Amino acid sequence: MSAARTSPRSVAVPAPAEGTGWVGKSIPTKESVRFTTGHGSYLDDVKLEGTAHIALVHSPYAHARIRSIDVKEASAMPGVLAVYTGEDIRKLVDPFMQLAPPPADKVLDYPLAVEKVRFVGEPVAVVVARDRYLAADAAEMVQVDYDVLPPVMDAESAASPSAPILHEAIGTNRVWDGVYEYGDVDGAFAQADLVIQEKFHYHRFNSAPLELNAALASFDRRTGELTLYTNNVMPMFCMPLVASSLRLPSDRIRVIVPDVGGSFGNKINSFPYMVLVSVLSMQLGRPVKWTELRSEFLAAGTHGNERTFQIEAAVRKDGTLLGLRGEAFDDTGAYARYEPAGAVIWAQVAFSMYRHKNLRLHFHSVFTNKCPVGPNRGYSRAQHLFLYERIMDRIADRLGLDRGEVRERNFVRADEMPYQAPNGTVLDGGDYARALHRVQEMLDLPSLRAQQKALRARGRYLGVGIAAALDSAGNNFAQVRVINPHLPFSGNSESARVWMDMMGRVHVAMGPTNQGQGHETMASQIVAHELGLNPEDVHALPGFDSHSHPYTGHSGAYASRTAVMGGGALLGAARELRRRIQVIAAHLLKTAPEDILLEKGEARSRRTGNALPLSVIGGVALGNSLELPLDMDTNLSVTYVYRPPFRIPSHVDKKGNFTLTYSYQVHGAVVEVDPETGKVHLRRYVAVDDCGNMINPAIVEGQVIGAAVHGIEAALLCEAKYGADGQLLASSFTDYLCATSLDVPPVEVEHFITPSTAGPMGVRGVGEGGGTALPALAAAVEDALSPFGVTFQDSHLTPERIQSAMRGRAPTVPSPP
Amino acid sequence: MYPRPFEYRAVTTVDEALRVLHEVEDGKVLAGGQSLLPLMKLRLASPGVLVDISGIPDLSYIRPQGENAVEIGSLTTHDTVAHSALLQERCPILPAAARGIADQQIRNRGTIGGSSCHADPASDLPPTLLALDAEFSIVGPKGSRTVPAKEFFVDLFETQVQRDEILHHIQVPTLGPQWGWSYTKFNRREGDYPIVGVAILVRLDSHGRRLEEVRIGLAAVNPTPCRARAAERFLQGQEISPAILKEAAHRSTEGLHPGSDMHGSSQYRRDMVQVFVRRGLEEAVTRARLAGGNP
Amino acid sequence: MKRKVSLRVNGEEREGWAEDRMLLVHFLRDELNLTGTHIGCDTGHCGACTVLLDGKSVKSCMVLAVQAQGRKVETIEGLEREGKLHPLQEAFREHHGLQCGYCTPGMILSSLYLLRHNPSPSEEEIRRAISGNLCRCTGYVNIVKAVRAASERMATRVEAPSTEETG
Amino acid sequence: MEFQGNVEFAAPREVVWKIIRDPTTVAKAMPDFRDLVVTSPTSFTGSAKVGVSVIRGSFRFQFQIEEENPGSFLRLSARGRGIGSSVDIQTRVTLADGGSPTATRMEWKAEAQVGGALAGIAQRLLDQAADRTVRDIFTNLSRLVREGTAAGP
Repeated sequence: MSAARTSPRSVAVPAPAEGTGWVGKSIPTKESVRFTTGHGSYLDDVKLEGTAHIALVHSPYAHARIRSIDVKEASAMPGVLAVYTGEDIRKLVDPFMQLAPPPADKVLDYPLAVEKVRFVGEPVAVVVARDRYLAADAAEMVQVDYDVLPPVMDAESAASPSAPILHEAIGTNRVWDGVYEYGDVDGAFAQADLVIQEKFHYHRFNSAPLELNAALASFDRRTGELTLYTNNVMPMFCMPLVASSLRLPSDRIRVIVPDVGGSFGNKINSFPYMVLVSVLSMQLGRPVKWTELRSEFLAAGTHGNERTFQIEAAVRKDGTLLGLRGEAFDDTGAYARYEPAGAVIWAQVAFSMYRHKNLRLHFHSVFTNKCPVGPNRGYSRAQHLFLYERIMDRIADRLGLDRGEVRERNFVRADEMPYQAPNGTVLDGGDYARALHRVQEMLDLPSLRAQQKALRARGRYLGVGIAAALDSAGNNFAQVRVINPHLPFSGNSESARVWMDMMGRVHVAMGPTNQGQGHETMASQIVAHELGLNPEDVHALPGFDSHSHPYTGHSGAYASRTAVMGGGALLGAARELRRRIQVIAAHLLKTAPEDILLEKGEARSRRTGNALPLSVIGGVALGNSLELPLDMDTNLSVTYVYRPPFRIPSHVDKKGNFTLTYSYQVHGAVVEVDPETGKVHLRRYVAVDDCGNMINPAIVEGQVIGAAVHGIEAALLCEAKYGADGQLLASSFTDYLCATSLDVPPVEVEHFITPSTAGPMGVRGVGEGGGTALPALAAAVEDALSPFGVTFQDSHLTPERIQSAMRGRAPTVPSPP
Repeated sequence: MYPRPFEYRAVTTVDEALRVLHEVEDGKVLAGGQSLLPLMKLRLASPGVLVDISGIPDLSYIRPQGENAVEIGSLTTHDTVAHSALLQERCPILPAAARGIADQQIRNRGTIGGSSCHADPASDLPPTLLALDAEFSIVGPKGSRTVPAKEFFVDLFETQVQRDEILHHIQVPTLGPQWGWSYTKFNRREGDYPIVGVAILVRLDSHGRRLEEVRIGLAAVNPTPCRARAAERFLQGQEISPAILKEAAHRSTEGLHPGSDMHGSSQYRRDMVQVFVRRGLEEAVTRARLAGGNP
Repeated sequence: MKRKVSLRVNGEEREGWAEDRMLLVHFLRDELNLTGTHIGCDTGHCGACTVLLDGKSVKSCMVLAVQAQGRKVETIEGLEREGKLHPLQEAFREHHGLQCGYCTPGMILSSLYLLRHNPSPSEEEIRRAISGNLCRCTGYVNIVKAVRAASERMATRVEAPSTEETG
Repeated sequence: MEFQGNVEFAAPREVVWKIIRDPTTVAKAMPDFRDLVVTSPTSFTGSAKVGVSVIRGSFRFQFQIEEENPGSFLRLSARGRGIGSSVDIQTRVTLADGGSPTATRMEWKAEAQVGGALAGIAQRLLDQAADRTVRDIFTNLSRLVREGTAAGP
């Protein structure tokens, strides 16, 4: 299927079924009214009478045995309601279910450390007090005595049999370990003109949403119901974990997610804290609130997976990549909160955007004495894509070819779409080479090269780096069975409910939470589009509430899935409601349902022009129903579940459709590197993005820019760096350097629109392409410093790393004195 | 985070401040609070009594002292210093350094006196005041005294200002047309504490060829803000040349013991001192030549 | 021990009780229930808690509640007048200058401080003025656009005089 | 972080030994030391305010004499906890004959490890603050030995 060609920025929307087309319009978001006036309701804004607050006591050690915990003094402090240690909590809850196959499924993971601490910042005890200040005062007085153990600080050493063991119960630091093999890898290497060996490291960082994790639990002893407010963005996916740990049936737990101040995947790891406040509320009989501190988030929230690759690439001398083989070590931190999912999710992009057929990767997922990992603007994929982009650069450099040409030679071509990769994943459309060309045009590459040359003669070093990436969305949960065939989940689904009340007003609610992607706006646009309304006239329920919102076991806002999965559900529900309205209207207007057009809040007969406002339809159906035949369906509330046609991948050959859609992006960076200081000045940053049809292009653009900036800052500023002794060095915003308005240039974005051949409405997910910036910037810095012949293996480039790589090197083209 | 309990005492006159400081045992002066309050929130500092002097009206001013000096009240905010026309005319290095401090909100509250007394080795103003040979007027129970900058900064977070004293004002000189200056703050992210900070003042001969006087103040490379005395001595009286500036840069690391953190090792900081002393000297010389009509 | 703190918030006399150590941001949020002012860090870096104190932008997590005694505070809740959004609020909305909205109140107050002192700032000046406010979603591009648009709108339409403006 | 130094006293080794082996000497050398409790012949506890200038926190310390050779060698560990942090110091003190028959040369080495909030939040200042703190303690210790020896055995 060929790609639709549309000029950038012009938006092709699917033709509206009826009425005015709201899908595809950059309308201001509905949410922005409350957010600009200070009336957003984030978790800490939720106040319940009599709420107690908690403060956590954290481990200052990376690895230690807890010898004793003395809570006497803390318990006696004013305002303190209770102090619990990990041992106390262990008696009240069950350990969290583990996703790993044996033996790592025997890991005992509780809300507070039990017996041992395994990373700096791990909570070991909790104080519950009347207010936050008093809780903090008492937490300081909890005395914990430790026997310090040697920490294991990198995955490769942790995987070695002689390493100290974190979880003695399983006797190994391996979470999972296995080989993915596709094609004839050794055959590819036998044909190679050149074999490139490299080691790459993808560092730890997170996207640090501005609102911190938080949870508020209120247990009603009268009804036995727990109301759990959380800003976890896949609360119902967490529900089985939370309910089983609390030993509560799920019908006794109501989950409410108010406005969420950003997540970027970082907020799905908060379930231990959700369980903690819940059990405390159940014990104390009053609401209990936790609001995380920034230092807690940085140390014990979540980090993206840190990965080391030892890799070989088989290459033909024309730049064709024939195959890759090697090992990947994933440093997953101290507990496997969703791991080893990271050991398989990368396989959604196993071959990236490239046509080569042969890959063998031995994947090691390993415990270390660091913060547990989780998604960060995508889960496990940016790491793998980084590898590909750096390999493409290496191929070009080693063969003396242009880095862009090498990519083009290896890209899957537009006329091959939809393209099935050797592991069974299907790329659902796009023109990768054209996006690359467009980025080169936007950057005006020839003039950049001339400028580069002129500047070099003056001892200044300009460089350009271009990288490409896939942004997959709507994953198939069955992929986890590749690593653990017995896990009881598979597929993917999302639910939406659209309903009309007796005044003819239309409401919508869906499963995914809203953390800034404008879900209420997008839902209103789709529903308005289908029902011939103005989005202003569609009431989208804010946030998520398990009492009022529909959901499935996959519900949540993660994996770029809302536009694709939520969009599919919204579309299905809105269309079914439209059909029901048409049937009723047709009866009242004495015409056929197909003759009824919904437009401007009316149901109108195309034939006669007679019309009824929706309020009449709602009024009759719900309040005056004897006007309608008894066998006519007057239910104007439609819940629809959207399910993509997935199959269960085989755990034998590890092949299958791992995900539904693939957006793609090409990013270009222009940098100037100060060779004396190693500081990188980012001069320009451009991105071409293709996520298929866009429901609200301004929202898409915001996602693309925001993601790019997270990638830029990850490459240049943000690193969750640990010292050799296991201490987290970047433990506050003083050292964890989120980009300010002065650190990033205005990112320039253009959109291609190739409607997806897989997703509903031709849309693909978007928002996780930011990882593209890491290889783009590494490439740009190398390009700038190419006269010095320095290369970088790390995804994070500090001035000092660059400066020390430069030390003692002179440019090959000497600059004039 | 949440500070430990303390007693808050707001005072409205210098005398009242001194009286309260004298009375209480564990008192600490609160000026703008932009360094102290974060430390207290993190519970890395927990004074028993906070004596808030920010309400004293007559400590916030910038005024000429004759032709040759400017007096700056200790409660003058960084924002006021950054926008002072008088300082811009007479002592432009100081507004330049102040403009780079943190961000607008912090500059709106942080004060020159607070920053000086906090004596964070990585602050921007202390090395600048050192290079200016500023004078610090301190008032205490025994009256007032004036301390030259080179004696003011005693050790890590420690100055001549004793527990029962307050810094009243700072006097900086008017820089004549022979003077050139530069303030360079090198960091990974704008507004942060520098990896190294370099304040430079040079005075040229009337031809703009020879360095009559050089003063180099450094931040973030020693337990206190400090001067690169060896480089200064070396440059005095020298004819300006790239080789001389480079040699001076080399000598500017003499006696430095920078600490290491994740943004820069001790060695890296030493390297950066050399880079920015050289560049800062070039910039200052260019400025002096322009100002002196010898471009 | 708590003391009574009286202050003028968004033109209205308010009072509440605060321990000496209570931060202004907690006083606004917990005592006065003005939850539009947010908290995002421990160290004064994020700017989510920015308010205007006697007309000056400050981070309310680095001011004590007792220090606001008798003073004027402007928070995001005070910008809307008679049901009409302030030009900055309108511009942030129309130019998609926000996503999750968490930084937005602080960002708007820093921008308001800027525009009161510099009614037609350049892009560079806007970026400097908001550098003490982290936004984790937008990459700042649309925020800068919004502030510029608001400045243009305010130039043609005189801002309703603020009851709190101190110049 | 490692620190070391040496100092010579005009007193014989057994006199110096007796002073440095005494928990009260260690207590006096620590800043603002309080609540000394000798828990066994080789261990004692107490709290001290560690830090520089206004940046200072109260730590509860457990001291343990890990190894000793009377008159010549002492290995003392101090494990401190406070302000969400840990400070662990291993100290080795060696006494040798000094330049004269009645003089003693003391060499010390200290290895400090800081964990938790302090290690992260204050890392920019940690090297210098630790250096200053450890040196202050040994300066105090030397002064105490001098005072003790001056007072006579």
